[in-house]
Amino acid sequence: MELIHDLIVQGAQMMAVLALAPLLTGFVRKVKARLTRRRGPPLLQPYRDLARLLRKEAVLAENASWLFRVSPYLVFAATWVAAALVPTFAVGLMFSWTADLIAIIALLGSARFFLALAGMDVGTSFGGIGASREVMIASLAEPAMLLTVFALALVAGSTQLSTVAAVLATPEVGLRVSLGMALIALVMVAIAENARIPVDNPATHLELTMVHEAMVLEYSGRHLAMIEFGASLKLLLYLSLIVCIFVPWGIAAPGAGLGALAIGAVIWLAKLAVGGALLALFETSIAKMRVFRVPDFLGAALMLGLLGTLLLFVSRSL
Amino acid sequence: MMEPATILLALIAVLLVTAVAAVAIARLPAATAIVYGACAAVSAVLLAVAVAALIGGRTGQLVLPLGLPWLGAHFRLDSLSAFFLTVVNLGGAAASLYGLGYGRHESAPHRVLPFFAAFLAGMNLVVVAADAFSFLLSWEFMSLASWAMVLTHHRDPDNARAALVYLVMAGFGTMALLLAFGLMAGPGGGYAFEAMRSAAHAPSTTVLVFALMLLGAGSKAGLVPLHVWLPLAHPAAPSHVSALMSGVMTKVAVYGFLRVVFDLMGDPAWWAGIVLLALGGATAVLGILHALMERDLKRLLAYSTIENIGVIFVSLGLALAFSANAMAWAAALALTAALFHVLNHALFKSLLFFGAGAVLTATATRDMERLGGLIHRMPVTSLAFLGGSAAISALPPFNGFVSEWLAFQAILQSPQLPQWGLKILVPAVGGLLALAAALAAAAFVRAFGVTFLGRPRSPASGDAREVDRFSLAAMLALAVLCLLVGILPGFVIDALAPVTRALVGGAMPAQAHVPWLSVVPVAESRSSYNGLLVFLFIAASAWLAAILVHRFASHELRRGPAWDCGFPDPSPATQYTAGSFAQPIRRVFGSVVFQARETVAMPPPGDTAPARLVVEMHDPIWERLYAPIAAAVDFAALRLNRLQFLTIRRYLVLVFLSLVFLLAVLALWS
Amino acid sequence: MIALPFAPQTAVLVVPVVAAAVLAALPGYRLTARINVLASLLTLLAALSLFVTERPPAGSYLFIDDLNIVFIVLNTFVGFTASVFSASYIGHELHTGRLTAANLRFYHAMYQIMLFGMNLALVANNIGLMWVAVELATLTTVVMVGIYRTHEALEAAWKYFILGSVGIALALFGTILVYMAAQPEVVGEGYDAMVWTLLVERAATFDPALLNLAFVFLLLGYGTKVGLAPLHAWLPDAHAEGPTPISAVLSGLLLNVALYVVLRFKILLAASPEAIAPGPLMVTMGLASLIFAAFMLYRRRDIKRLFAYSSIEHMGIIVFAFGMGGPLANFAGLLHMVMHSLTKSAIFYAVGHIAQVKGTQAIADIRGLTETHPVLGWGFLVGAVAIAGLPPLGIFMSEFLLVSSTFSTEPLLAVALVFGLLVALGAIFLRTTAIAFGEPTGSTAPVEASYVPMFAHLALVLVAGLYLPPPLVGWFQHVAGLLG
Amino acid sequence: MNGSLTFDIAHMLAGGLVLVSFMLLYQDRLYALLNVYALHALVLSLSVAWQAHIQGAPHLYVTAAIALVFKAIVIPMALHRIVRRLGIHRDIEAVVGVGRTMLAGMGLVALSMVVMLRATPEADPLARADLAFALSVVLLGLLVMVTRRNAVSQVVGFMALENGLVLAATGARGMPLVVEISVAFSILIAFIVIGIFLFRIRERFDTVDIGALDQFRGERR
Repeated sequence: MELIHDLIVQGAQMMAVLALAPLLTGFVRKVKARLTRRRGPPLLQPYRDLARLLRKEAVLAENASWLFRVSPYLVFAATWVAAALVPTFAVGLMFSWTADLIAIIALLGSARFFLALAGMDVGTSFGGIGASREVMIASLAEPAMLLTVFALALVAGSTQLSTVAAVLATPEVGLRVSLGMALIALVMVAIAENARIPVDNPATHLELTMVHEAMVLEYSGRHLAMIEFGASLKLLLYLSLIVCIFVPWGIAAPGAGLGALAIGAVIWLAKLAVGGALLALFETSIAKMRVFRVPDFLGAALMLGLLGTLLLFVSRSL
Repeated sequence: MMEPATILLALIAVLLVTAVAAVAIARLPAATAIVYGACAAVSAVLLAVAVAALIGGRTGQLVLPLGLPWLGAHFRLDSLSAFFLTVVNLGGAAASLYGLGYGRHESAPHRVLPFFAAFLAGMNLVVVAADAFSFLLSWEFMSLASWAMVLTHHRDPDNARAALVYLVMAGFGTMALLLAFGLMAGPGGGYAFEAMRSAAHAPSTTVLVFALMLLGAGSKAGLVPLHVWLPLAHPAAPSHVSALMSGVMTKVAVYGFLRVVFDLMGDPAWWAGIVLLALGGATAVLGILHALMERDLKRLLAYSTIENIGVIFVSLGLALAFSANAMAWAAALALTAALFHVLNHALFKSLLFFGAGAVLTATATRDMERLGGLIHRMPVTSLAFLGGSAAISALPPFNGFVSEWLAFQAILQSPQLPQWGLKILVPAVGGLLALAAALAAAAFVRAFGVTFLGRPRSPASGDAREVDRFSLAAMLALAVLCLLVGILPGFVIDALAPVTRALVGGAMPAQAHVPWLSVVPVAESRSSYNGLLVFLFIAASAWLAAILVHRFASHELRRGPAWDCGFPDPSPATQYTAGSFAQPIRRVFGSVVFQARETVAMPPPGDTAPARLVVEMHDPIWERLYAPIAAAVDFAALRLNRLQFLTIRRYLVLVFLSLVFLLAVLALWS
Repeated sequence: MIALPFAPQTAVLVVPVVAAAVLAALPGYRLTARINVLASLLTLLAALSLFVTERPPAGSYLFIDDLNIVFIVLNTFVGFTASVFSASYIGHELHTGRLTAANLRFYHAMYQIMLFGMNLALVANNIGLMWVAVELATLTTVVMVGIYRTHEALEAAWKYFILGSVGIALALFGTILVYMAAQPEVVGEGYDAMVWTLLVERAATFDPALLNLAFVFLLLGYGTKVGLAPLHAWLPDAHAEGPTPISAVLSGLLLNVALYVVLRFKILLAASPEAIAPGPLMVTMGLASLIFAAFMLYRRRDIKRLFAYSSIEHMGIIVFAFGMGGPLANFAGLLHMVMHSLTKSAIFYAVGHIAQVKGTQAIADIRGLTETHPVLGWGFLVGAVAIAGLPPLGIFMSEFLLVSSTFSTEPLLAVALVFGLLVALGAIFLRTTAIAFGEPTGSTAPVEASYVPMFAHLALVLVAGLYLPPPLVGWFQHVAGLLG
Repeated sequence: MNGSLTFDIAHMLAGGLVLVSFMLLYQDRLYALLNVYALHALVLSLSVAWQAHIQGAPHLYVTAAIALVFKAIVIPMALHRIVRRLGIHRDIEAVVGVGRTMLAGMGLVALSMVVMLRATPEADPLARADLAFALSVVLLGLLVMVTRRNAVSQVVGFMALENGLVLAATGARGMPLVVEISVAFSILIAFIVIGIFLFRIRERFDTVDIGALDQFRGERR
């Protein structure tokens, strides 16, 4: 009985992230549009886009290989598994111990690895430019992320997200400079990883500035749908991650009843909405950077992460 | 039941006999098959014996009346040597299998076959040797055998230079080890490891031995700044030998370091950990940055070996730091991470060199700028190479990730260290490790992407053919092992427990009984990882998504010209190249590390010549350290050489002055 | 113990003298070459019989003890293999017209006289006789070096002659000083005061200051023969310009004989408690020779001169080892000396073959030897590996013992030693890999001379690197004890 | 004859040899040098003869005779001929000026005194003095060899050195083989002189042919 209950909750979360990811993307777009005084596409537009893409035939470049066709599914699967392992409305889910925070980052790394390879598969200049810039950005974003993880893990004494969330929810943690730095670093990394302004612009097809879009330029039809879906999932993942760590209140405890779970879910939705709105606000108020400013941006995140870790020793002995 | 040590030595002797026999039969057409077949069989049996000894906890000793006359040649099998025997023979068996096919393309098999068997024997001997003389003899024998194979294609002057640098550095390393052993043996000449282990070493001795081991084992392993020979020598050898040198021989160096520093030398001070951490971090980052700048596929792999050695040494440094502070459980975790990475690197680096060898066979070039599109022509090779690339980039669910993850877990235990220096350094080194891992992923996206994907950049690449069955079998076997070790890491960790128990007096918790075959280094609430489930989840969800999409949405497919934003260009030259792929990273990191500068050489107005982008890079270590040494030797040789051209009178002056000098000494001496 | 109808220590002297006389009288190089080999073989057998026969009591002229047996056997063995090598080598020289039949007659006679001189120096119990014998050996080699009568050969011989003469003079002065230190109160006047066995018994009561002075002169005088820097100048040219069998004998034997004499006097000095320790002097000169020669190796263009400098280097190591003293270092020194003799002569055999097939001694003109002459090329390479002190060959063992034992007592000296060894290793391989590998040049004609001596030596060196028979080890240890 | 007089005469003769060695250093003309060398050999032969007398060792008279006939007469004359026949420059080319050479010679004599006097405090005073002078002569001979560029004067230096050896050998009471040694050395010197003549070594010691004076030596390709 217990097992079935756990399985259901775990399954519910996996389905929830799947179902909500396009909605979040649509929501952010909508808010952005409103902030720039446009009406914007409807909230459900991403679902329609996905459905349309899925129905269309896929057009492959002549020399695309099997890797090009497999990558979208792998990227999607890796992102989905990662997203399913981040606590959303409840902690201590059945499979939450499958991977800790470091493994989740690495899973996203796997997704990016295959996406970058897919970008190079057809052998066009744009695919190459996208892939090469993507790995450059990742080479800075990943260490920044890991240093942030160090800071958190040192506070919580764990890299297990459920534990981290539980510890950070307790009042003993209090406000700390380190955590603030970690938050800023994590947000910066999240922006870079999700190809948001000012690092990249998901809406652009202005060739010379694009990174992510350049990589997936050759994709179409169902393949493109999987990639877009994966991107939405990733955004949801990062937002959930940030709110789960830094705003851990209201998450259902392990083995909680249906009521607590429902409350957790509502609170999660609310947090996502706030987070999405903040993201949109940030994006509308800032201009895109040149590509070679990005290392500075991420270098700052890296420094913040390291500083956050080191300050921990100063602020309170561990 | 025979003593395992006896069996091992008998098998090693068979390898040596094979080497001698290979000299005799090297010119026969069947020699390749016979020698590699024999090597593969012997390595496989050795592997089985080693694994059995490791798991069964069997140890053994043997003293042969060879070597130093009053001491004899001591050989000992314990858990540490059993583990490294496993690594050596896993690599050896795979390389022999690969050689069965690859060796057929060798233009000068007589320059490889005898040394190949000898090389295998040498590496095995190092790991079981239990006295200083046998150890160094095997160590240098191993170097020499590989040196000879670096010279297989000796007509290329680059290879000759590589071999020279290699041999000098190997000699340097051996001398450092010799000094270290001399120090531990003391004036009485206690060269047996047992005597060294039981002797009480003064702290100053320990410090010196540690420093000398860093020089000796570090130079063989490729620790910065002693790494310069490695990217020259490893790629010069035939590819299966490169695989052994990179994948296995560097591990034998790690073995030497472990054996002395963790086993024989006594307890080092905690700051030894700092040295290792700093060197390891620098090695990892510098190695992979070099790899990113490299356009020679095999040299790229060699530089990546340096990175991995850095990763291993970071973990070793942590183990040392924890062990010096009596934190046996944390030391065990760090040491497990190091040893796990040793195994992993042996697997995937061998695999990648095999892949590079296959590419070399098929296209006759190692220059990535002349490759491309091989995924169509060599599907199996590219699949295996892809697996290796993913593994070395530390991507879950492959094996590389597990050891990196364990290393990070060990790093997270660092706040419990009492020393402030370590507390602050360890997270910073963790950042370097993360940077190295991310750059490694970039490097292998580049390596795989440029070599196998895209369109062929040269006719040779376009006409490539898939390689033979033996090579493919070796590559696939290793790729499967990479995946298997990645999804079932618990068994490996448990197998390593006796090793860590022997070296740092603790072990990670047993993993075999953890539900779902997870890995739990300390406690489940702190961290855990389950490669099996990650693999199953990804496989299941990808498969599910694909099935659903194909079943319920479209499964139609149309081939058309590439879109490329509306500007498709049929010329493969418009693709991104290895050089252009590395350009962003070169700008970000290379400008600092390599003083990389890009200049555009514009033709004067009216000239129709194309403008050229010139990239200028400097190898800081070669230019600041080795070039001055070489110049100093050259200068001294030049100056002293005048003494060859003196007149007889001047020679007599030398005699006269020596005489007067000695007489003056006598006059002043009381 | 076996009773032989002749006294072996006399036989090792008589056989060469008789052979020299016979060879000087006989024409025809084939026959003389064979007689030369036969005589050398007989001498070797006589030397080997020293092991099994009863040892006679020390006479006032000749004696046999544990120390010189090692040298005599080594000497006669290399003398024998060199004669075998020479027999096939010289034929080719005659063929190419570098030597005439008359030259050869002279050559073979001189060869035996040279062996006689060296054997005499080794079995002599009288320091005066020792001096005479070393000078005899030197003068015969001077003549042999100049045998090609080319400008360069004559010049090398002349240089050897002049520097050697000064060495002779210094050594004689040292010998006189030893006599002065010994007589008259202590040992008595006349011949007794020159008998080494008597001297060493009573050395404790000698005048220490005179002994010191004597040792300085002896070290410089005989050190010239050993080739220690800065007294080495004759050595490279003499090796390079003479016939290759003579280069092998020079490096493999003559240097050892001179070293043997130095060791005899070292023992004498060590027996006098108040005299200066000879160790530091020898260590300094050994180290200087090692490092100097190591650097000199870099700019060599002539293959024989390259290995001549390598001989200086190794003599430096050996003198260093004996200077360090102690059971391990002395053992290492003895082993190194034997291994160096075997290896270096093997290398010179190889070099002789190379120079003959390629028609040049210039390193730059010899490339890709393992391609054109695989057996010769790899054999040569094995020799280079051995001489560079790499395992599994014999020199590795002695260097292992020397470096490790030195480091535990005198770390800085060991570091200097290691530095020299590394510099030399780099130079040796810089040159030998250029010879053995690369785009092949020159003739591919097969080697006509016999490989047997070369590979016999290399096989011995290989076996010794892995396994030293216990009796030999016991012997060496005993001798190492004698050396203090 | 009382002991002190024998000692004084031996002492005087040995000291005279040192003095003549200084005269060798002082010469800058070849013929004069050869003449002084003849004097050197003459003093040696007197000294050896005196030693033969006081030691009662008749075989030493042979050595004295050799010194007188061979070294004081034959060799100098032969060298005279060579200088004439080969047309060698009559000036001696010195590396260091005469003054500084003399100073260095004084230093060497002082050095040999210090070394030798420290050496034999209890030994026979005659032997001690002889040895000290012999060492000086040896060193001064070497000094001539290394400070003179001219081959003939270098040979003279070598011969002076050898005279020092003979002085030492005869000074050592009862030393065996002295005669043999002096014969052997005479032969050696003869070889050198013949070598100079045969190889036509005119100026420098190290070039064995007229035409090869400036040729690149040793390392040729």
